Amino acid sequence: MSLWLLPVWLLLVGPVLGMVGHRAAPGRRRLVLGAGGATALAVAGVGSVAATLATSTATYPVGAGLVLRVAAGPVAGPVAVLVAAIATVVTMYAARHEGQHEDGAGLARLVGLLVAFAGAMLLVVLADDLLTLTVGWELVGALSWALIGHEWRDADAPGAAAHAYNATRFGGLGLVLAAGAAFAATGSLGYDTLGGVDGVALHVMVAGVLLAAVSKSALVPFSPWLFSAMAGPTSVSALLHSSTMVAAGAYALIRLQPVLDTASWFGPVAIAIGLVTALAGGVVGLLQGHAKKLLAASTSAQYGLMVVAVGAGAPGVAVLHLVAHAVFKAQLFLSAGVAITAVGSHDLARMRLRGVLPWTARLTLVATLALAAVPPLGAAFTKEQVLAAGTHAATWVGLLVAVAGGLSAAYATRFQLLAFGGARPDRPSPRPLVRGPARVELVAMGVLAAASITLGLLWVPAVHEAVMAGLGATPPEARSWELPVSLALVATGAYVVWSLDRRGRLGHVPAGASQQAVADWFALPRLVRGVVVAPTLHLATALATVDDRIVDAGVDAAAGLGERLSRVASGAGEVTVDAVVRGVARTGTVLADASVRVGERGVERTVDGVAWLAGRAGDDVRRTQTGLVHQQYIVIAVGLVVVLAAAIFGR
Amino acid sequence: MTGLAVDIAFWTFAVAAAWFGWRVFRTDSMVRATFCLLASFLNVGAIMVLLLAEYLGVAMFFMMSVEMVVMAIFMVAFMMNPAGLNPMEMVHQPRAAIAVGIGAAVGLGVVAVVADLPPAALLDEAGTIRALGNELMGASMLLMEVVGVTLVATMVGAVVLSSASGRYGSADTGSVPPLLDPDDPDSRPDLVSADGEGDAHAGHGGHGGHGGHG
Amino acid sequence: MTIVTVLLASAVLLGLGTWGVLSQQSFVMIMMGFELAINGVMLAAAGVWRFTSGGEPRGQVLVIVAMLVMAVEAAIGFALVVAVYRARQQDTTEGIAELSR
Amino acid sequence: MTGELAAPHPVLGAVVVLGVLLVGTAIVTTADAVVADRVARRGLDLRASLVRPWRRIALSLVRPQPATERPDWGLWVLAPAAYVGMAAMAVSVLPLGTDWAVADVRTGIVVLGSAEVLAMVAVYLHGWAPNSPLSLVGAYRFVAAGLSFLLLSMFVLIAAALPAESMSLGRIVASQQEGAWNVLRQPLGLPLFLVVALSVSLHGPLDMADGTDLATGTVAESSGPARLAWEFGRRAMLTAYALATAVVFLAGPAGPVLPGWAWLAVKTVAVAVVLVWCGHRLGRIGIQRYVRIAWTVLLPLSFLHLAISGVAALA
Repeated sequence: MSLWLLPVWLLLVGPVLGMVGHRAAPGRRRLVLGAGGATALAVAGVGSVAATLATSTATYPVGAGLVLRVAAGPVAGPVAVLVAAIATVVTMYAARHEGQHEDGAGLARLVGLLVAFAGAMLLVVLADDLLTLTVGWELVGALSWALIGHEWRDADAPGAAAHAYNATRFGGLGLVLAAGAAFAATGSLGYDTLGGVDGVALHVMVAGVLLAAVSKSALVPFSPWLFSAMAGPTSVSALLHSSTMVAAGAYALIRLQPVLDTASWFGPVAIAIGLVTALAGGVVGLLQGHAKKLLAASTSAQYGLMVVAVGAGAPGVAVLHLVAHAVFKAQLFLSAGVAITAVGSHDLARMRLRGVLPWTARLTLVATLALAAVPPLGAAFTKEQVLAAGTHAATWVGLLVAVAGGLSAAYATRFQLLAFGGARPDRPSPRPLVRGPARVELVAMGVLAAASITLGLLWVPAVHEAVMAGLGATPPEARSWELPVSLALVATGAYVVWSLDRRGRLGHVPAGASQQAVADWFALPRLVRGVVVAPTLHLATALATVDDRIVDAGVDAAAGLGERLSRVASGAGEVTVDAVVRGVARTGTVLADASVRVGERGVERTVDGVAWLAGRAGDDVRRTQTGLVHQQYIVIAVGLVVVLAAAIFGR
Repeated sequence: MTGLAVDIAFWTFAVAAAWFGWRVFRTDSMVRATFCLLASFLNVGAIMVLLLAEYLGVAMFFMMSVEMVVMAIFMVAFMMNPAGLNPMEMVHQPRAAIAVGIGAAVGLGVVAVVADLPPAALLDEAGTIRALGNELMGASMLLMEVVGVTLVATMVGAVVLSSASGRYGSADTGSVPPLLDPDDPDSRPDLVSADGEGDAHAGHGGHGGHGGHG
Repeated sequence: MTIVTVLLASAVLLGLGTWGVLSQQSFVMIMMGFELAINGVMLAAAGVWRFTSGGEPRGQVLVIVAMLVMAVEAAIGFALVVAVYRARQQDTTEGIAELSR
Repeated sequence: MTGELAAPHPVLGAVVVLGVLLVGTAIVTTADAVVADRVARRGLDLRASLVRPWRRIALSLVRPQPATERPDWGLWVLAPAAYVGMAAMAVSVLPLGTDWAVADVRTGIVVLGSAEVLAMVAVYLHGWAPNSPLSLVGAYRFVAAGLSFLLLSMFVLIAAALPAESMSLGRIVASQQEGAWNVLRQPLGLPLFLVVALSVSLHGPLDMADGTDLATGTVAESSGPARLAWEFGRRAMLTAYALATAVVFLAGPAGPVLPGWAWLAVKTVAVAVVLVWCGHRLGRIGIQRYVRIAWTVLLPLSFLHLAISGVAALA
């Protein structure tokens, strides 16, 4: 039972911090919140370590045959530790960094939400059945909405939060679908029984999980929501992109890979999505002028690489890359936050802060080298492993992964040079410093940089073999050409950008409209707006119009048509009847004349009557649209009787 | 209790429940109408006790009494003539309503008479409450959790819908005070302009007038 | 007291409630009609549980769910009545006819 | 339908309930007069204290009832009857001796709760019926108070039912005899329940319906026998809730040497005297403060009480 305490503890402490935190004196608020939040998360981290060592599990029956389960297994345990650790560092940073304008008034809410958010993510990580996963998934989504919309007074933050929430929520439906399919097939939702799913249910389940993961991990075509998520505070981005939220998608694929792989199409589709995202994200990162959006594009690209590894059948490699990426990406966002606060702008063109923020620049260099996958950092090792796994699937996959690595080296260099490069004579000098980094912020970055360096131990064969064995995976066999090719591409990417910069031609702001569109995810948002959002709205408007005009008009027209028909018919009747009359009159019988007169009247009356009836019916049908509730109740009551009667007698 | 006593009690309660249910809509006093409904509930609760659903019956007493007291307050607040001092007829489509009502009762009655409901009496007449408790805290736990969440959502929804002010200001913005004379459109006190900005000089009386009903 | 008599009593209550809902103009009175109808439903559920379920406790749970429905109906109903009255000074169904053609 | 305790014949049971209420009312009336004189240090003439209330009752019997403008006579008559009836309903589910109760139903505490709620209805009707503003204010005030203390009462009673593992009051007494009395086992419960008892029986500082600040509220227009009937109802309700307090928290009929009913009587009278003393000794409290305190202090306290009792019952 105790394993439940890990997520529940954070989910409880978070709201408490959020509610009581603002009562601390303004001078001590940051200290109290930072210490409180970081302590709560550190406790969860220690608990995760203990749970991982004991590989503890827990269940909670909710009735109706459903059992919620959590387990700190070989993959879940380490990732849980990672989540708690990164969240601890980020919360420390957040309590010092955020809320400069409002003097920390909303800070309690932010820290509380961050802590609870980490708790929800722990639930996702530790989940051992699809229902627990779904619960955690939705909690993560809902809390991410609150976090991204934290600065709700900004005009665009609520809309951006809604965009992120709707995009991931839509994918979340896939998870519900998957859970439904699994439950229908096996009567259970536990991960251990998913292997028994087959047939249509299997395909539905795999498609559902894939949809959910793709949306959460911001892979193509869902990537743009990650740009909207940039409306949130920097520390939120740091947590969101590194070990939570975005990680949830890739993590779900990793955990469920053995099951997903039983669908033959899963591997190729995952590799395709991953590669497209990795390459496209690289290009976007090369063109973005917004500091955080550049990093967001790189996040998508890196998760694309992880999904490639999962698709290639190497989830263990994906876990390693997830860990390495979490460490350096969290640090990059923290650095970006410091830089943005320093110049008071997101614009990379206004930075070049090495002279002003020397320590931040040095620490960031570690993270950018990791992002560029330069040995001997751990991130380089994990990227090489992804490459090896990709080659295992197909040589061209490995080559494309290497190209994506080159791109990431290029945009990593670009970020480092633009944000923390030295000032250039031909560039506008940095704006006056708004605020330099506080000691806590530097410590947070330093801790993460140290972690990145420590991960370099993975290059030692004994270490990475032990780690892979611990994760229950076998490292893919590397071919001899991979490392040289990959390093050459990395070097090329970095060199191209560096030389462009030396010549002062590094395009920090995309020049043309087409470049701008590419930087904005290849105009994908516009495409989505054009292909999904606008048609939906149009359809709704059209349906309303149909209701207003056509249905109503139909009734009107029916009445009018009836009238006109009646006129024509009676005219026709007159003509024919007259002809008959004349014919009969020629015979000169008075009797016939009289009888025809009767017939004429009858026909006319019938036609008139039908027309009158049609008109009245049209009017009467319209009269039911009174908008009065009590009259509609009668319709409902009668309808209920009809339905019940059908249910009773229709069997 | 013997079978005959139970039968007598059942018919008494059933007739009383129906009679009070009928009086709800036929009495002029709104307070009486409310408490007629309560009486109907109490009689149904008594029938439930006879049906050995003892907990449900007593819970009906408890819950419905609270609800009807609240209902009475709303009746007095929203209905003209709450005490029934004047004869009043606030009905529409009376004949259709009677027809549908009788139709529903007769239809369901026919179903009750002709339906073939296989009898299966209670196995453990003494343990109904314990069985209910075990069910609620055991197999139906999920259901009860849903019930709890639903009630929380209801509370939030009711407060949001009915609260007079929100984060973005007063919910009264744009609303208009009632006519003092229902037939005279000019009798509206302190007309609030369409954009929600009340007349600064005469705006106080308008809000005070919300409590009354034309 | 048999299943048939209990169901007949509940049918009468439900019919009375339906009549009230359909004939009353005031929102609050309409809510009272709904409550009377749910009252009948609860009686029917209790009767069916008593005579045909063999003691299956979920029959009683159904009654509790009906009580929940009633509580939600009352709370949200009153809130809507207050909201409509605040916006329109209307407390009868004739007062809101936005959905008319 | 009934629990474990023996039940007398229904007719005898009704007589017993009525007897308990009448005797209790007499004791409460006397205690009220004595305590009032003691608190006021008025002469300290015990004989005068004992006689005065009865003289007032005799006078009341011959006083006429004034008519208000178009009152709701039916409800006006019904209200005191219903109020007394609820006191009787509460007494009937309480054990009155070591091994018997008039009706030891399995849902005892829910019946107690229902009695409270229906008493609230009765008080509301009593304030509504005379068609008089002060009465109506009293009625509305009591509804506001009632909605506040009902939850409190239910939580306290549920907490008492936890160690007994039953909602039957007979079982609640038995569980106190097996373990400790609830006043020790659930120390928060007794003060909370005394608040409920004072509120529902319209006594002392928590008398929201019949306060003298409203020219005695719902009884503002009552006089003569009608007033007497209502006063009887209030004291009967006080008796019933003193009895309930003795049963739920002081193990009711449990005790050495003396027979059960005698112990119950001693404990009930003690609780009743405490309640009456509170009525004379403590200051009145306004309805806004009452509701605020009930929702922000007492209700959370009762949550806490319930949680502690639950954990203690599990341990």
